[in-house]
Amino acid sequence: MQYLAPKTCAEAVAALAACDGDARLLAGGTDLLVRLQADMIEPDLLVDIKHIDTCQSIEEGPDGFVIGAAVASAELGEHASLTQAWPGVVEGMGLVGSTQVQGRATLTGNLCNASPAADSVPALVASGAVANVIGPHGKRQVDIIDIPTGPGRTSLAKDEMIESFSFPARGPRSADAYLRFIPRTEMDIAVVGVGVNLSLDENGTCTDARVAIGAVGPTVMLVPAAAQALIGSQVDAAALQAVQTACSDAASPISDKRGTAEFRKHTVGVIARRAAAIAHQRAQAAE
Amino acid sequence: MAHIQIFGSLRDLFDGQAAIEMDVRNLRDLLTKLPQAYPDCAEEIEEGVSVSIDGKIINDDWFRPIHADSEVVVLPRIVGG
Amino acid sequence: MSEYQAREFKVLGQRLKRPDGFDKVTGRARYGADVEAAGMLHGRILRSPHAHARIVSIDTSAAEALNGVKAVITRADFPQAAKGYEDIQDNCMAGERALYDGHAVAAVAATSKRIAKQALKLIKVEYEVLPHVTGVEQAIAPGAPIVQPGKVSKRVPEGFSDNVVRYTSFGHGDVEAGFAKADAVIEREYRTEASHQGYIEPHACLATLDEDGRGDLWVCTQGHYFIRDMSCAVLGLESANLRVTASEIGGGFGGKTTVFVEPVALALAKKSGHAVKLVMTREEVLRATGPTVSTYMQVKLGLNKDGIITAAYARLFYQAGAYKQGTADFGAMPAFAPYELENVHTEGLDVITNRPRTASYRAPGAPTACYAAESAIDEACLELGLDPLEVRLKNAAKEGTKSSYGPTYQDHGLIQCLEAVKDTEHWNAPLAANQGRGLAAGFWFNFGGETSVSVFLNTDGSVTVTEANPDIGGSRASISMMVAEEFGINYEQVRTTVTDTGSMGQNEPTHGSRVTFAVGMAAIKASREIKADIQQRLAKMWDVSADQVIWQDGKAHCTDNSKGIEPMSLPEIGAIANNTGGPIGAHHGANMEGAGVAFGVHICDTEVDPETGFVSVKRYTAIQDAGKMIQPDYVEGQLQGGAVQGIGWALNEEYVYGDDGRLQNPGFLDYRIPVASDMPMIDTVIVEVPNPGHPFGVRGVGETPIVPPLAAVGNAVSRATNVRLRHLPMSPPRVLAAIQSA
Amino acid sequence: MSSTHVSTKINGQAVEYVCPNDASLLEVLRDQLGMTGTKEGCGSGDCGACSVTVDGRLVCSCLVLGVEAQGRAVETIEGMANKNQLHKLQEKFLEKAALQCGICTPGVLIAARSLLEKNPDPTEQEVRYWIAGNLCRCTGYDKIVRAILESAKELREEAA
Repeated sequence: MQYLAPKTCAEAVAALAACDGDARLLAGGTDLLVRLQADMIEPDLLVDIKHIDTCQSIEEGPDGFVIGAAVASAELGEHASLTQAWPGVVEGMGLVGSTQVQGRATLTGNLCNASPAADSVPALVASGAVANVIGPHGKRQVDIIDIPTGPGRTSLAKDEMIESFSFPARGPRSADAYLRFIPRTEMDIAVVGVGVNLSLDENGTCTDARVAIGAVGPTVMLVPAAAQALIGSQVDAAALQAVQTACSDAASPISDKRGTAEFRKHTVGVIARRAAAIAHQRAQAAE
Repeated sequence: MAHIQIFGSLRDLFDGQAAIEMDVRNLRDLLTKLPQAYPDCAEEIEEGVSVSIDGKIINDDWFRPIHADSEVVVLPRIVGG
Repeated sequence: MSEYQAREFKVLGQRLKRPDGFDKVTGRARYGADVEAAGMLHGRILRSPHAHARIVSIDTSAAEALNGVKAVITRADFPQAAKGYEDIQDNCMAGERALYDGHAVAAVAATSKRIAKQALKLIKVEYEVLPHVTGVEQAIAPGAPIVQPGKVSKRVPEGFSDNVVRYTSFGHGDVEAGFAKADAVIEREYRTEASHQGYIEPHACLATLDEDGRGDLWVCTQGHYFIRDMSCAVLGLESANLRVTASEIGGGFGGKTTVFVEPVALALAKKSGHAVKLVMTREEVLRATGPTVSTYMQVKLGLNKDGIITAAYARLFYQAGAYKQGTADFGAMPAFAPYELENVHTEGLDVITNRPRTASYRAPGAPTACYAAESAIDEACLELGLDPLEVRLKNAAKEGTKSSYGPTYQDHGLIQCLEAVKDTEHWNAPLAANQGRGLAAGFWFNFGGETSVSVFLNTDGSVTVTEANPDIGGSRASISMMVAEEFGINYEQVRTTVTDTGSMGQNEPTHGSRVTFAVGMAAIKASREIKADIQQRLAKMWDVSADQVIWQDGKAHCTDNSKGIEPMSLPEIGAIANNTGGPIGAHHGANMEGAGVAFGVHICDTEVDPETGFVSVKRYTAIQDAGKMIQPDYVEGQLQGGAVQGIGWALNEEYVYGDDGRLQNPGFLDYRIPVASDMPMIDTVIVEVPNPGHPFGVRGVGETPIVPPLAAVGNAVSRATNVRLRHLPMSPPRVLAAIQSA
Repeated sequence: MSSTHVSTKINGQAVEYVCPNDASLLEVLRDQLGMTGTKEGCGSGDCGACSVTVDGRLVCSCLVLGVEAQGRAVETIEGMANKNQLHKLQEKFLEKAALQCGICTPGVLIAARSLLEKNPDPTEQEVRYWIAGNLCRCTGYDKIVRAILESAKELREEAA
């Protein structure tokens, strides 16, 4: 297995394109190394993107935040204004694995590992962020929801990579939240996960909302009915109840070692309602 | 004569008796004489047993005395974790 | 005859530092995987992907041809096992059939881990897949696939498949008459899933074995004599020719009392002519070492209005894995052991399935049986409106009680433990919404067994204790403390080390809560022999009789004051040892009988999220009779660790098998042991009722703490939800389903 | 090229090694450098026994490649004590009996030191969540958490 640590995305993409065999990108490596050691994959090339400057930074500008593909979760949590603007995105990523895993794991890896249960993805999808993708033919922006296409599969071409994520500018009275259900308090894969992102007007009426649910289908999905239940409401008990119902209705989970389908369908609604309430509370505080 | 207690279905191995009287001086004596008198229990004895003598679990100590008034209970071999 | 003599202790009861601690906090301590040898090879094992299959053929030629591969072995490389060790051998390396997912079928030794891994892929095994069964209830049903034909013992009742291989029963009185007298009869079924000991250190060893059958084995184990004897029996070796050294051990809890990889490493070493290191992966540990039983249990309990248990009955089906075991006995015996019962009857049935051979796990067999019994008692209390503590106190076994498994109890501390519950702040604290408080009692036998210890007085007066029981919970410290106590010297003057099988006589493993009790007692007795020897020597030197030399405050004194002899300290005595007869030391080897039983009572508060079934443990108190405490921190540590293992078993730990008979969760991600954020502090209350069978009153403490938690948590969850949970683990989907169906 | 020459710093010392590209840092530490204080419990980042810091960041060394240490600074349990002068946490773990078998101890200590460097005054809950990735099967965590809290307190007092 060849190991490369290029300094630019162009070099990285060129190396991917030039490889005839199985080429993989290494960001945090917390999924990749597990697979490598379990012999689930035997790559011919590993391209470490941690030496590429644009993949390493968190930029805050008038158009919003840009987060590099190799930024570790712990760095997100240590970034005060990012945490203030996107608490749900940060907490979603912050729930991936242990403190140790947090030191390495990235949004990119969590997204491209393409697990339906990935903790960062519902909040990313709810945020409306886009992925800045670089390939041999240049750059393109892809909606987060369009990156994973099924368990373990993405829409990225073999010679494409994510350089960074661009988040929309944050208006007033806007906030997000991520909640998941796991049987322990830590160290588990989400049995269900929900990201909620919403904005309020001066009167406290919800003007915009996105609700995304994870681990209840082959990919993370948006629940428009849940968003509709919030928009125009005061995010009162009735609206929250409607979010619960909409999310449970939208879920199409399977039964596996982590939970039964019935359990997931019920619990995703409960967790959605609670996540929406947290996002609402935060938005009220975010004047 | 020592009073040897036999438990539940172990009794099947001792002609259905709940207790037997046997002239034994110590554990070795007991483990030798039991299968002689009751051949059905030989398999159990060979698989290994613990014997409670006066409330103490004895695994192997052959020369542990058994008195006429001793309480003797034959048990499965005690192990631990 | 009581060994125990009440006295004032100077060293015992102090919170002293463990001698192995420095190495453990600096990373210097050497565990199973931490050593290597010159020219060492790396071993690796190929395992069956099938739950049950006939091994039609194994072609190892391509693996053998791979550069760097030095040996490939299959069962054909093993001799006929010694009588009684056939199952152990078959579990280490499958013969005609692979009996469970993960069963070893071949192994390689190669010059690197990578080559060994690659070589496994080149071994071609042709399997004929056979019908399998992994569930205990499926396995007992007539018509179930039979895992091991011809294993059924004589006394197994009719009506079951031949997977039910062993039957035992215990009890006295007439349970039917007892039920007839009851005001309430509770008849319930309980189920538990298999858990694993979950030690953090995977099994590891380093083996050499020459053509002439002489070898060395470095291994993480609870008992290197067992490992030696089993390896020899499986490989046709003589015990004296195999020296086994126990490494530091990274947890065992019963799971490291038998062989898994050791005979394989030895066989690879012999065939390759090189040292072979074999380290299990975590996946291998979960798939192929011994988890505990899963169970299906029926309980019937009669109580009168006063809370007296008029009759107790339990029938326990224990899933033993792919080989015959006796664990059901150790469920049937302790199930009702905490109570004085006029009428009691328990039955234990061992069931074999296509799962890994079960191994001991801390009080093996007792936690599940006590879960069933203590849950049924709680259900009866709720039905009759009785206080669960009062009911336990009313029925509690005392000194002189005829136990549910036969023997009459000597002195023990159950009543004191129950009384201590009343005095805890915990028992009297208010509960919040969605919270419930559970109480449960538990019991374990404890034992002693074969033990060898040597104690030496060094020329500088320090004392060396050499023993051969791997130290898991701080036994080196405890043994040093007992020897220091016996000599009347400081703890720092005594050093206890664990030696290899070539340097010390036979020892039972570190199991059965025996080490502090048995090794401690042997060390005390050896110390007493040394003191007697010193008395003789000083009597000669001082020209007095031996009984005029007495031992006091760490010095030998002459009672004949007219002689004006100054007392002599150990350094002074050590310095003249060679002048007075030579080196001073004593060996004590004995079968250490006289272990005292240990009772514990736990209190657990849980809060249940009614919308998700999530259970959090809010507060926990473990109370236990420890006999006399040697090092209180270590006693508390045993109670806390055991309690948290039990909580894990009760809430989320579970072997999950697919329809294909394969283990679905062989990793710490989905085999969910408690993490730090899951737990509250674990409060402890130690009751001290000295064990009459030990000079210092010591009782084993290690195993009992895992017995009460399953029921304590279960009772707490059921009281928090007003729904009775009768299937462990009480994972959120099970709890939520129970709440929703109520 | 399937192996790489790596120049790194381990516990303050310059170290060079050539490692297979697919070797984890854990494997390099243990098998190539003989630094066996860092333990392997799972190889998948689920137990924390192999915790080290890389450029001050707490990680599982089983989830880091040996080649990734190039130009970085790695800290392991072997570097925690200053010769025979134990770190406060090490002392406190001994004093409070916060270890039994000891296999998780190096990882827990490295994680705890990393916590106290970032947060000298953690709450019990912060300690428990920080070390949630360090499995311990012996202690039930009680004495570990107490030892960390008490170390933090004494370190604060000493710094004051």
